[in-house]
Amino acid sequence: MSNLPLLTLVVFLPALGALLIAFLPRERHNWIRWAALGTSLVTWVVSLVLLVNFDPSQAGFQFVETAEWVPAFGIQYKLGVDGISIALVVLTTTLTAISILASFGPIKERVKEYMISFLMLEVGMVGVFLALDMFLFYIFWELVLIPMYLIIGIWGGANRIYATIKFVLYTLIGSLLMLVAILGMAYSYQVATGTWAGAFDYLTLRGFGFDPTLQFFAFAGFFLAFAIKVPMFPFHTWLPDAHVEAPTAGSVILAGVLLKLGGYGLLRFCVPLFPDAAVQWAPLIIVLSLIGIVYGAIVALVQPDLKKLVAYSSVSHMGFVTLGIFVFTEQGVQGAMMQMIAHGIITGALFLLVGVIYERTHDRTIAKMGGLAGVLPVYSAIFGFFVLASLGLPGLAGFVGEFLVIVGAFDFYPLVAAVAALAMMLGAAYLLWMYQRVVFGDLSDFLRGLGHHLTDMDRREVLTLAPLVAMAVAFGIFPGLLTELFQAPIEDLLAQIAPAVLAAGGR
Amino acid sequence: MDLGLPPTVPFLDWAWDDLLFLALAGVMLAAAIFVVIGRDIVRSGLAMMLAFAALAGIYAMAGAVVVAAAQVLIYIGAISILILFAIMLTQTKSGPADLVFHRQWWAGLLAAIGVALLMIISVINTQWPLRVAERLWSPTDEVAMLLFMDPLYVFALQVVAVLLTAAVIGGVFLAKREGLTDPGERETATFQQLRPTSNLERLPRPAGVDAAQADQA
Amino acid sequence: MPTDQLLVLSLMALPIGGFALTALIGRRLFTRAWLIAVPVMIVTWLIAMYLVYQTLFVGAFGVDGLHFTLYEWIPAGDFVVEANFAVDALTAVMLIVVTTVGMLVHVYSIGYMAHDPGRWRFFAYLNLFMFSMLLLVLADNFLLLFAAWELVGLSSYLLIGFWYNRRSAALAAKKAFIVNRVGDFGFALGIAAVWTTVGTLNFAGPEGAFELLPEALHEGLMEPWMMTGIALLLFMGAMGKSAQFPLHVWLPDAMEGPTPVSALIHAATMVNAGVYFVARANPIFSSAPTAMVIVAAVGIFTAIFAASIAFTQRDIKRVLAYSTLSQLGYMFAALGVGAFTAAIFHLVTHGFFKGLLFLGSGSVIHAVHEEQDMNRMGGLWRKIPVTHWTMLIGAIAIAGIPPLAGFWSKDEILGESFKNGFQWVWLIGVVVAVMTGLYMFRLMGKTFYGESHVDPHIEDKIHESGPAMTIPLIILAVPSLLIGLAIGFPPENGSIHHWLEHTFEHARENLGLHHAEYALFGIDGALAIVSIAAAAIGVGLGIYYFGFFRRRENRERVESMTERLEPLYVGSLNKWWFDDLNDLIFVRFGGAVARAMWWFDVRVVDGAVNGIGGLTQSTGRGIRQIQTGRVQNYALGIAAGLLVIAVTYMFMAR
Amino acid sequence: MIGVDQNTILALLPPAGMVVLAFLLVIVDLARPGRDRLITFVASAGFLLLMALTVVIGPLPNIGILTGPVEVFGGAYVRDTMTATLDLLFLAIGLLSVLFGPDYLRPRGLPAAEFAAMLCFALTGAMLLGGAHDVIILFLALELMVLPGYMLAGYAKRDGLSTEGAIKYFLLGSFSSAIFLFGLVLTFGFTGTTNISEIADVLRGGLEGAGLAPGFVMGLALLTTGAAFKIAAVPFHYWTPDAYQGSPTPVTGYLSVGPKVAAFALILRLFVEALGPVKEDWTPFIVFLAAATMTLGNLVALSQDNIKRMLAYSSIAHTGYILVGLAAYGASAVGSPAEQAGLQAVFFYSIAYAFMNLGAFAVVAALQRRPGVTSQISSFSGLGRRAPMLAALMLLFLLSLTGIPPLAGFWAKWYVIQSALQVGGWLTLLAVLTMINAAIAAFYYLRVAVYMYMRDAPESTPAVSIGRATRTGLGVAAVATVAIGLIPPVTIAVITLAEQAALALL
Amino acid sequence: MSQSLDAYLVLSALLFSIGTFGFLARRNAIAMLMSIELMLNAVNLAAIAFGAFTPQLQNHASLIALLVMAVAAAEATVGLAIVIAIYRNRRTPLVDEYASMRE
Repeated sequence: MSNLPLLTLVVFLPALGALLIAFLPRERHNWIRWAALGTSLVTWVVSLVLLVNFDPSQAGFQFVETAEWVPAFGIQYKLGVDGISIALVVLTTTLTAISILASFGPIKERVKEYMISFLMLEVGMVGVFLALDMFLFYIFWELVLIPMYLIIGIWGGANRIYATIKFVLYTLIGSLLMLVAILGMAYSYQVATGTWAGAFDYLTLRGFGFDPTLQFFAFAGFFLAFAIKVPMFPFHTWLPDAHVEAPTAGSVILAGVLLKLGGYGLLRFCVPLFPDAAVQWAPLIIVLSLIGIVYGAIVALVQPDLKKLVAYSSVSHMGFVTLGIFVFTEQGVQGAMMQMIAHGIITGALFLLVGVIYERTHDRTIAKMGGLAGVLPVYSAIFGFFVLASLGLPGLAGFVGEFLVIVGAFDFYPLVAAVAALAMMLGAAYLLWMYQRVVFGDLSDFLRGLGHHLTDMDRREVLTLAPLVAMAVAFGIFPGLLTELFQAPIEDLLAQIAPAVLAAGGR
Repeated sequence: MDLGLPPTVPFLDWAWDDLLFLALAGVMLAAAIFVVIGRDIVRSGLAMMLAFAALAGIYAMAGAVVVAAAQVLIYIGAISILILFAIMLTQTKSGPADLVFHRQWWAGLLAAIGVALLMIISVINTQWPLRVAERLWSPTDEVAMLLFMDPLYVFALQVVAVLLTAAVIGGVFLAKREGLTDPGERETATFQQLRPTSNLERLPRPAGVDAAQADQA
Repeated sequence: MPTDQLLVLSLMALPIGGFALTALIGRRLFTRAWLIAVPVMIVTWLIAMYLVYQTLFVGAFGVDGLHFTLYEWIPAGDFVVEANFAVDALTAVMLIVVTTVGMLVHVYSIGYMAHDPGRWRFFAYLNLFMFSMLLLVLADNFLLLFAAWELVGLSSYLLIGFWYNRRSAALAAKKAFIVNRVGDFGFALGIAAVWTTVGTLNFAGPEGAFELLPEALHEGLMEPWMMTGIALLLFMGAMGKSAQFPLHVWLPDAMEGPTPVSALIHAATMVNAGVYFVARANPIFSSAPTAMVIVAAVGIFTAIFAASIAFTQRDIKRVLAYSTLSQLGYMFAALGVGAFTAAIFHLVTHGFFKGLLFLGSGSVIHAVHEEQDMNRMGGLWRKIPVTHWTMLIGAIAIAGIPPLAGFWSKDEILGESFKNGFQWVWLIGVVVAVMTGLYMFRLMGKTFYGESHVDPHIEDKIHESGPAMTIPLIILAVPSLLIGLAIGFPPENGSIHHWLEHTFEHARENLGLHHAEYALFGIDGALAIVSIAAAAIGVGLGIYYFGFFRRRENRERVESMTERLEPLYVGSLNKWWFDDLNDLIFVRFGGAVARAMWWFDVRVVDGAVNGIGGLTQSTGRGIRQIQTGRVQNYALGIAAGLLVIAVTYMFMAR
Repeated sequence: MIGVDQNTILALLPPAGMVVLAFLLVIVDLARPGRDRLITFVASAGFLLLMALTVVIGPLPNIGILTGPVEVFGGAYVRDTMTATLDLLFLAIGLLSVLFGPDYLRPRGLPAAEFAAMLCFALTGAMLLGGAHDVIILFLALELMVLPGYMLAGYAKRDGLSTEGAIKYFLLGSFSSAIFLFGLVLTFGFTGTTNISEIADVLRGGLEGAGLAPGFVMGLALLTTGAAFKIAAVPFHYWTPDAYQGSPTPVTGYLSVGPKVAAFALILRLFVEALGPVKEDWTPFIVFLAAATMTLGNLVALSQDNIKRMLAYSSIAHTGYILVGLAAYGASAVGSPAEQAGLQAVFFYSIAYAFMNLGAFAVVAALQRRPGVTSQISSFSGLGRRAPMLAALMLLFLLSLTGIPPLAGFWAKWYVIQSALQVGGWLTLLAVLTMINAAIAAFYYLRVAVYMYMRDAPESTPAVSIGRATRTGLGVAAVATVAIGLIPPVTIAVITLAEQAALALL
Repeated sequence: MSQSLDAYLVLSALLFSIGTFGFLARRNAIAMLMSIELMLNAVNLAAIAFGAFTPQLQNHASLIALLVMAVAAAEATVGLAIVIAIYRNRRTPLVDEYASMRE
């Protein structure tokens, strides 16, 4: 097994699939669909092989693959995986396969382009998680943008163009400034060492210790890119628009993986590369996270549109991720990681569920819904399940992350934890209120008007959600499955930034 | 050649050269000004020839007799004539001032005065490091030797040759009248469309507020 | 794995298995949807009883009880939470109440839910609840308990909202969950605080939080205020779950659920979880005297507050709900004054008689065709005698007339408050005892006695419920009658006191309560007389006003009294406007805030984003104008540029 | 005497070959009038041959008969790596432009021969500019480059817009030439020489202690203005949108890259090589021009509805980006690595930009093969369905122009930013401004993509068909755009080329 | 005065400015072209002036002037060709009326 370039495989298999699809006749929708699903499943299997062979006890990167790329700048093709990234990779491959399956029904036009876009999206996403070279990372980072731009822009809703351009521009501004930061960092390395070799190598840079001024600004550059992606208040406004307009599978990936790119970036790059700056910036970030947590939840309360509600809930939930990372405690970071995985599963599922109802009603207005429980029992049950998971019911995945973050934050400063914990109440409020309005009560006139079109979920739809249910339960009851993966890298990370925290007067 | 003139201009105590210089300069500037402000463009053309002639005289005074000759031959003999022909081809004689001058001529005047002031101030305040007090002469033979012996000018001459050829080939193509009507549709057909219309795609207002309206754009 | 541990696990595994199975195939069992859930519950009850026997009577697990770990639930570096369980005396006592009432309610539901098409869901939820409740009492660490805490909340949510197409039920369910979440907010923070302070979340053992926290306080590692803070945060959770003022608002609304649910969850088991938890956490609370006072105050205030509302409610279940609040208030008052055993004792007795009362009321409601308004009842005692007699037992028990169950526990609470120096608690408690008798007999009178106000159409159809419902009533009547004597006699020296002696050792040490002999002919006797008198006065007043035989005089007395006490009456009738206050603060004001924030988000935050975009575009459109299309303008621009550059050059040149 | 030795022949062969090719095209046209395909074939074959010749001659990194810089004609022309690199680039530009020509010209009844010949003459000028080592040659080459350019702009002579663009271009161009020339003469008077190396030597020597004479400073100002005009830097860019919009589309493509790169060659030879010693004096202006140019270009491009005009403004913006590299050179300390990095950025950007921008214009031209197709952006509506391949290529070029990795345009920005960061200080802000501009630019580039993929074409829109030459050219441009970014050996080759070219200047 | 470099340069500057003014103010394309010719002549004058007072430049200046003349001729050719072409299209030599393309 060890001879196979597993990481390269898992990154570029989807690209291979996309290439294959490019040669399939355009009107053969089913061939294309199955080819895409097959590709994503093979990728998924490869990612599982990776997971099985992964040794969680090591902190360092495994399966590292290195090849020279542009030696003049020390740019390499370098992939590697540690406990943090492998979980996200598997999440990505899983959600991609599910999303592709979920697109079988809704996507009826330009299936070929759609599937190619989706597979290329997977390439970018997996690549971001695996890249160990700053340059390579940046390439994958931008690669994610284009397919998503097309997916929202072509297969999206009525106001899709506005949403997709906003999404791209917003993300691009962040990432371009990140590019400046990457280059500044590399150059600073070059000046200090006199060589370009290793100037883009994550592993080399990580232990390098840049000078404080550079750290401060480079951190700002990276942070902006990631904060927009997460998204943190006040950079979040692209998210509701993008979610509302994106097709269902797009929303799933957007919420499930794309937002994680931001969290991952903060954890992988912002903190370890610039520990001093991270400590310096932490108070601001914590405050913004808290605002995001509370604000997202409060705004979610009054959303009239299901997708917008879930989108704002993402703002709230992802606030826990940034909060957890920047309190610099083991529990906080563990919680942030757990929260990312859980949010990926749960919010992904919620978007799938919204998609199911949208496909039947072509509407997502909460006010027009009501009484689904009687007509769509299976749907209502699964919906309820994920609503509960999302509000952090213990025993399901969403709880562990949130609670760990609260514990970590409490360790940092109790008041912070108190504000964050407000989300427990608010989350219950907006989710249950929404659930009550959609599922309980008498069947609304609008829904009654749909008559026999209002059918319960079919087998394919259940199949898309079943793995997510299983994961939500499994990670709720056995969070150790994940925390063990994260443990070593997180300890490593915290040990690395400990001097900076100490220097800043922390514990 | 001794005309028995006094060494300097009487009363003014100028060198005769200076007087000649002033005269030529005066003529040249006057002609040049007429070129740019004359209403009748044909006369402007003629004034230009005059200015060039005066300039040729100044060249000669500055010791560049070859250039002076070339000035007469090329500028007066070729370029000016060319321009006059072009005037004839395109011109409907003189017109009122607003046809001659752009409405913003005064701004142009200011700019020109500015340029003049700047240039004059800067050149006067400059100690040209290489200058000598005495005016030098450029003997024709030396110039000729230089032109045909110095590799630089040999090369330059070749480049100029190509340049002129290119100009001629292109000029002929452009100026050549073709009797045939254009087989293809002309882009002029779309003049109206070229005027900027304002159905620009602008960022609409927040989607939640007027999504439907924004989408119509 | 030892058998005992397997048995403990099966206590939880059986109900959750029953839940899963019923959820999956229950629908196909049609009217026999109970076929899985009820047997499962009976087996669970048997196992529980075996464990209770082993714990309390055999002492097989020693004084510390049985503790074991299943697996590491959340391993996150230093932060390790195990899935560990314990069966000790306190748990065993809880098991008695929980499984017995639970089992009986299951059986009762066979009859009660027989005609509801969603019965399979009902039984599935009931099993889910039993799982959660058992997990709650068996959990041996804070977080696992918290998980169970939330899961019972979930079951409660599902069961309250069981009739989902009723808007009021859906709203009540949501309200219950959210209000509980408010409590859990504090609870979660409390847990975080515990971990931050001592680095463990386990309850027991030498490395458990209950050892380490007081130790830390002793060794000066933490300030007293921190202990108080932790205690109060944890207490917030208890307030939510046990519906203490001001988080009491959800419980009356929760009566929207089917009546067996009210009996099981909202009277006998779940709402007691707060009491259980505070008792469980007695080492923490007893180390924080300030917190104790607050607990006592909240408890006793809730007791009188709820009782005052119970006077005027017309809905039979709501009266019982407020009564439950009031009794829970008693329990918290007991906890607050340090009478932990008394609190648990009252929890047990209350569990039985309140379960009985609720099931009885269900039977009544069933009989009058889902009518809950007591003004449309009356004179039912002949038509549904079993229900009547069992409920009467319950009413006397709750009123505190000896020798029924309620007397012993309530008397102990009042007595200990007095003796522990909380005379004010005692005083209010006595008043509440009067009120209890009064409102209970108001209920009995309006429901069973006097002339009938039942709708004539259904008058003839009223009949006693079937055996599935009456047998549980009869069974429950037995402990309501006797359990006080059985486990609480002699006073302060009954079996329950022996059982729990070790559990509350810590608390006694911390509070420094000396354990004086019970003085029947001393202060204790005097206090007992006072409480008997109070109960008697209450019952007497109830009979006086609402009578066994409803006569004109009764009504006139009531009317004249309400006229005299007009403000109090109106306040009580409107539940002291608490629901309106909540509506105002959370729904109206909160909604306005949320809408304002949304506006802010769309207009200001997003507006800034779009504004920057728009500004960029309009700047571009503005600059665009300089491209006039006229060469002279361009040339002028170039010349101007040249001038600017030249002048700048002049100034900048060396 | 003039020694016509082997070196002279070798050094001058590529531009001379270009002239020969131009004449050959005219002769072929005279012999066989109207054979457009033949002309295109001859021209492309000639370009390819000359490219091969250039590679053989060198001096390129590790290749070429020449191994180092060669000065001929008494130092008037130099063939160093910069010359060779630019020759190759100009030849590639010529090849692509010639390939893109016929599809547009033939339906409009315009001959290919004169187009190709003019192109050859213009490129001769450009190539001479790349190697000019004497300001006289520099000026003559400049004129040789721009004069055919004016005529190409007015090539569709019966088209009002084309001639209008041409006359604007011509008038303003001549105006700026005069300004530039005056600057040259003042420099000439100040330094007493026309040779670029000698000017540098004089300036280096004459700067000891003494300040600069006002006359020379005025000369610098005039030169800056003239050069800024030629590269279309703001505020001397006015001619660009009109000339680009009016010109026949393949010509626009050429104009947007050929003269621009050539003008940068001029700046490199004149400002870097000759005026390098006084770089502290002119650098602030370059910084300002860079900032103003990219910002204004992008802002105005935002609201354009005509794609040629939009791309014109976009090319202005790109000028700004290239200027950042120059600014980095200027602002860095003499002999520091940033100096080289800045110049390298200029070269790399020029190369990448040439391919992607030509490609984008080629797609526009291909669409306009059917006369009547306007250059409104709306004519791209539904292209994703109508011509998926063409749309995909357009998307590729647009993404590259945006600077999305791993395409060529990304590397170009990368280089520019990197060089600016190496200098630090104010240049860091310039780098940030560049990135912000890149984000603004994404908006209008993506707008085209919106039309292509997210809007439907009107019912009656005819099918798109493109000729073989265009197809070949598009293929070349696309392959170059991708390969420069993605395929390591190519990337490295281009980097090395840029590096060596930059070193040749220092 | 004729022995003074400054005098020639000032004269050149004046001529250049007059040309500039003409270019900026005139509407007629040919008049603008003539203005450019004036400017080029000013350049030539400056070159000759430098040649007359700088030994190193003495003869070079003349040659530069000659080359500039050639360039001017080529420019005039091209310019006039374009003018004629546009005149055919627009029937006016007034440049500021050619404003179909703007903004």
